[in-house]
Amino acid sequence: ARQASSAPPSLQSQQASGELWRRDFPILDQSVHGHRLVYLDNGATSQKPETVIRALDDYYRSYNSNVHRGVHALSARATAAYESAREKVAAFVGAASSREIVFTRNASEAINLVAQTWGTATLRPGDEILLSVAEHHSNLVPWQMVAQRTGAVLRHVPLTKDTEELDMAAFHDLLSPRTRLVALVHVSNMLGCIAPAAEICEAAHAVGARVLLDCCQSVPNMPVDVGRLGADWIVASAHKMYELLESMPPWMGGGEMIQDVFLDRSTYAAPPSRFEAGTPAIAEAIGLGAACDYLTTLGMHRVDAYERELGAHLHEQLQAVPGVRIYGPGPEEGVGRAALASFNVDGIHPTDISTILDQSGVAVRSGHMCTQPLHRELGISASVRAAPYLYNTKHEVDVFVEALKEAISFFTM
Amino acid sequence: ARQASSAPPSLQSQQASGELWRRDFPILDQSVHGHRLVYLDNGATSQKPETVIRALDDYYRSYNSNVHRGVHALSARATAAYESAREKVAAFVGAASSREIVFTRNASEAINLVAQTWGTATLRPGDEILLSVAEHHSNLVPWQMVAQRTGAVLRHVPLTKDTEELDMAAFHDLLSPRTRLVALVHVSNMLGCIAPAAEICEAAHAVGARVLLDCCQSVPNMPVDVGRLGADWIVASAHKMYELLESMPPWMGGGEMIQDVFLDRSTYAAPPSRFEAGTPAIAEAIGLGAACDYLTTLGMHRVDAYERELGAHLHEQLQAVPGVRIYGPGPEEGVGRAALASFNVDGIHPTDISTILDQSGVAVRSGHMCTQPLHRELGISASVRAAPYLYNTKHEVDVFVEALKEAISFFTM
Amino acid sequence: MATPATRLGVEAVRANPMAPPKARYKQLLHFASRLDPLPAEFHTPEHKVEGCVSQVWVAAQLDRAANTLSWRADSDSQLTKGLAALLVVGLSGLSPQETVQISPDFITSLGFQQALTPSRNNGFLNMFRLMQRKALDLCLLQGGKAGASPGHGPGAATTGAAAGEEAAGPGRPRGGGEAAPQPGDAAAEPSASEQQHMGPVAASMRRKLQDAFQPLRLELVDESGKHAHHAGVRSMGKAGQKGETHFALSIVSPRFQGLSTLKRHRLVYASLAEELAGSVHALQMNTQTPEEAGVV
Amino acid sequence: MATPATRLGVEAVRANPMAPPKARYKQLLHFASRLDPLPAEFHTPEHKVEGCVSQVWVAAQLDRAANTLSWRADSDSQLTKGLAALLVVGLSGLSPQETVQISPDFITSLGFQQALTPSRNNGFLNMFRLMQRKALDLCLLQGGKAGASPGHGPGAATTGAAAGEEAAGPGRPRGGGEAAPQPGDAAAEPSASEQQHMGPVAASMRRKLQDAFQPLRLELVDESGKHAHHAGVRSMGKAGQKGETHFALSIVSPRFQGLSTLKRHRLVYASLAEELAGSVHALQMNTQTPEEAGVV
Repeated sequence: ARQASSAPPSLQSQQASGELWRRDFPILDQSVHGHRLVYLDNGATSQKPETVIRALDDYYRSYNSNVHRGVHALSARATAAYESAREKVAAFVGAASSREIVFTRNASEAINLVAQTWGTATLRPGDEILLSVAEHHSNLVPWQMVAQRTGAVLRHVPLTKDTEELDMAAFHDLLSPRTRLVALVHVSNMLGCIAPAAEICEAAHAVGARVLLDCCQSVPNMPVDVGRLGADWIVASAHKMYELLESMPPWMGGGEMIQDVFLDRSTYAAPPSRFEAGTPAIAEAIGLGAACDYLTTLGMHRVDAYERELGAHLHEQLQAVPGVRIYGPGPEEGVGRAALASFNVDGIHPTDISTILDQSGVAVRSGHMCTQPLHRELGISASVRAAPYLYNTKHEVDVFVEALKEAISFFTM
Repeated sequence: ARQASSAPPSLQSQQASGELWRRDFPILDQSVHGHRLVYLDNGATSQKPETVIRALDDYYRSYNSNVHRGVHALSARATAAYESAREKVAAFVGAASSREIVFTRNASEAINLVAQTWGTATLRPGDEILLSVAEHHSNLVPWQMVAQRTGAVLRHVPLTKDTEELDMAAFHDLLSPRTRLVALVHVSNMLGCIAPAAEICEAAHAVGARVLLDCCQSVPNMPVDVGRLGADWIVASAHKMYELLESMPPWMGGGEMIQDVFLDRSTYAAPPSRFEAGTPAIAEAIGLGAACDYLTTLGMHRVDAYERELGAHLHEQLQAVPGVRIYGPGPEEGVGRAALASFNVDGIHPTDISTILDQSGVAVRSGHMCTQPLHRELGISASVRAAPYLYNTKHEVDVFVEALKEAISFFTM
Repeated sequence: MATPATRLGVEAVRANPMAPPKARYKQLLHFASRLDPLPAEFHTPEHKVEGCVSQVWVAAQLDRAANTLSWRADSDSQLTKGLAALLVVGLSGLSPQETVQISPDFITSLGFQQALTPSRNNGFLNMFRLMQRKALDLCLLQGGKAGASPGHGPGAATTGAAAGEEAAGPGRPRGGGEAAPQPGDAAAEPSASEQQHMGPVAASMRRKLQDAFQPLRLELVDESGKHAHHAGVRSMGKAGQKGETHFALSIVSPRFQGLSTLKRHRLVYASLAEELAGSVHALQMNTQTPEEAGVV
Repeated sequence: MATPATRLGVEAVRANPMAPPKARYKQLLHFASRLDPLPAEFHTPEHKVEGCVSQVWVAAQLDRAANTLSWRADSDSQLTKGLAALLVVGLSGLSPQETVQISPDFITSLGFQQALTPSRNNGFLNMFRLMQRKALDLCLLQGGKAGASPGHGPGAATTGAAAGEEAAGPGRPRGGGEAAPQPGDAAAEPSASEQQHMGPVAASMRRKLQDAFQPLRLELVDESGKHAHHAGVRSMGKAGQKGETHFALSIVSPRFQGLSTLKRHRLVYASLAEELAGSVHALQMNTQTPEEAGVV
């Protein structure tokens, strides 16, 4: 396993980390169908530590109020907490300023925001948008819509045949002066492969293209520094870069996003307000701030190191199960992989696997994981995904693998 | 005060309601600047009862999970709770089916959704959109944007000079076969006036126009029945009618809103999923469901009756303060008014008033309340708004009025 | 007529509601193993159940002599296949008319739902809905002179029914990988004439047409005003003060593919039987396939 | 030079941080009452502070002989007027050069922030920023031959300064209710040439230009590549391996209104003084007002 770059704890203490950290997550302490819950569906949603839950609870019990507009004490407290969350998020991803952070409803909305403002205003017929076959639907559909509207053309980077990572040779071949945007997933939510962000950004910028990175699976799991990545926008629940925001026209009208409203026209506020129409998700922003605090206290390098250790163990154990085929690169191949593992078992439908695993208290995801084109590319209609997070342990991985073996014999016996 | 239509409690017991109900709201039990908090900023955000706070807390502690896609126990529980919240909201507003309910981020997004899908697809140059001068920015800016894009023309219903309500004579004059949409506020967040919804819908439908009602200030405060209102869409944090949804093209791409995704094109799911791209605000939807339960248990007719009683008291006490000018119709004029009261005091800036009120623990709103055109219409730049809710009492109204008198002497002494 | 619940009694008893879910799943595997195979030629969009977590196909065969349907199904998921088997056993042997009259509530009586997640339950219901829609198609075609048989399905001879007619929606594109147009592919913009306010009868008609035809375009105009001189009509009980008596309908749906105008009208009449028996006494119709309407 | 904090010492001491907020508000009312009036002619967009909960106007007058600014302000809110009075007292008497060098941090030293809500604090900061911007304009114009004086403001004679020059941004539209174009009215689409990746120097330049001019369009192209043969340049310390030495700038801003090309260039040079003293050794400029660029 790769070691963390700053003062990595020993493997022993890393192993202890999960046991220690999981105590902060009250939801994990429950039984499902008579078995202790093993939650491995973190690619879909991860659990919230006690500090985040308390931050939300405290908000509603003590200072729930609309932000920005009020002059009374509660409103002042809510505004301060909301904007301090923006600061925390900025620091967490290494943004130059909290003004670079836009809170959106989710990553889908964030990509739509870029597509429908920058995309619609900038793209011309024949301009090319470079995506990959491994993109989440949220990073495909918005560009299909904008391509249809502007006449821009979509291109897709394929996977390498052997390691099932982004084919960087093909990427460089596809990149041309016609490319106006490169929009790629940083860590694939299905393959687990990690895109070489610096190489991508440098090459894209050299031909004058903008880069959007979908960092949904990287920001919570490894240290991500926007400045070092070099992307123009990163999306991860809600983060984008500021400079470009200035030049993007507004999208949704209403609420905080205006400067002056007349009956027939309006002037718009500066970012990030311009893109945050209506009353925002105040409690959630504050909770996100608390989550950043929590992860910062743990240390993202430690989280990353522990997850790599855990991911390697998962890969190794899973690979040893007869009939199992794991997608994406191995932990030692290329840039390596994230801790998650998507797989199939010969002759058994992934949904049947996850149903029986659930009976053993093991929560995994099955389906196309919002990557239908990638599944088509791999010649399958669905897969199972086990995605551990910082609060999972090697022991839980072993429980999962045992339950998987039982499930297989359930269907084949 | 108007009596509730079904088994109205006596005024005595109504008065007791506020005292009783407020115990359900933990946030109210606090001191601000050494005074017991009097929260009268409910037009901006109202407080959450214990049951709602517990529903959120319980979600994060017990079954936080992504909805729709998972097959494990936690996901099943979250999905059931999320969809049951949709049912509760449908029942609460009298929608024919839960499929008519779309959860959006806020009312601003809901109006933008209608404007950017139905509006963009339907409106032609010369078509008219009928708004009023009293609209919230969220019901002005989206239509300005869509008018600019489609060549449609905006018209605005003025106020009556005497009572400062919507001028219905002018409404009928402005309505014509060119009118394609009537988008009006049901209860004004500044004037408190109540629009005659049935009359508006009937007249609009007679000329073939659609009707959107902004019910943000009515749904939480009085019984609202979508069927009886007769509007095509109502917006109140997140509610719209289904039939039309079928014919609206999708808006944001990604997540749950698709049926099949290919690299170059996609087919879209049926509403409401079509309009809910990405991971939704699950906890919040569940909290909303709990809020519907809470209000249903209290009984919206009782809430309405109590608020009318409270509003009349507020109006009476406020009007008696020298130099105070209240905007909008009186409680006995026209259709009457909601409990809120926006006002100004001769020679003192509204923000200065609210700042000094805050020192007495009284939280009110000051500013333009996102209705700049309405303020311009009234010849003012800002106002103060006291907006009581079901947990406020007559005693609190008296505390507020006393604090206001003190604030006035603070500035004029 | 034996209700499906009774027919499924044997299975339902075995599906003891007190049994732990894992035992129920084992039963589903057992049902799946007993299911007659559905040849790969039937794995086409016309037989596919939408909205399932896995792929499911169902096909019907009509025994004209006995007027009974026999069903076959397949799925790439073993558990889903078990659920499909329950429906195949429960619904085979019923007439098309009996099949369409079954309330989806019977699914709950099977006692399997507690063991299923919302998405699987939803898939279960969708299977049943597709089976009912296929039965309805047959039902309506039977209602009139069925005319020239639209041809035998590829598997028609294999099940030994006397006069097999493959019943997966007459005239739909057969075989091949060609995807049928999906509802939602194109979204119809409401026309100016259709923008009028709808009465309760119109609303109900719209809902039924929507459900039955999943139309790409649906315009329903209440023209009762034009006929307001029918004073008698206005006072006719159900029509009430709304006087919803005359309608003009324009509808585009892939379900009309390969059907004559007469058959299309019959399908529409059948879906609106209740309203036509009630207040509505005139319905002018324009029925088109997406190709005819130029929307695909 | 006396720091503003010292200048405000008298007031700051009186604004005892231990006093309850209400007492502090009383002080603000007192300050407000002592503020010299700002005639209504100055209640125009050019003097207006944006982003305040109430309306605030500030105007400066330059005493050329002494090279000091004197400030006046007004607000429709008494408390805000009290805050404005603090700044007027604190900043009057300083030279434009001294004024622009003050860090906004000094506002905290006034000890009023605890008593203020975030929106009022923000307004407080915005007042200070507008005052600094006005000082900067004067500062930069002084730097060169100021040329023909752009005319005296309406209130220039009333304050008795020796050679009053109203300093609210030279050449901006005066008086009347005519609204100045706001930043954000039109959003510039980044041009293809500007889409290249920016180095740290370019990013810093962009940020400064953005802040100083609130441009409606801003294109900054690093043309250092074209000049790569300047081997000496490439190895020049600060320019480093990035070699950010040659730039082409195209900028549209309302702040150029009424200014000669020379003055516009001087404004730009002044805002980029640091970079021009460092690695950047060539800056080609195209400066336009929104009218000239045809974007209003």
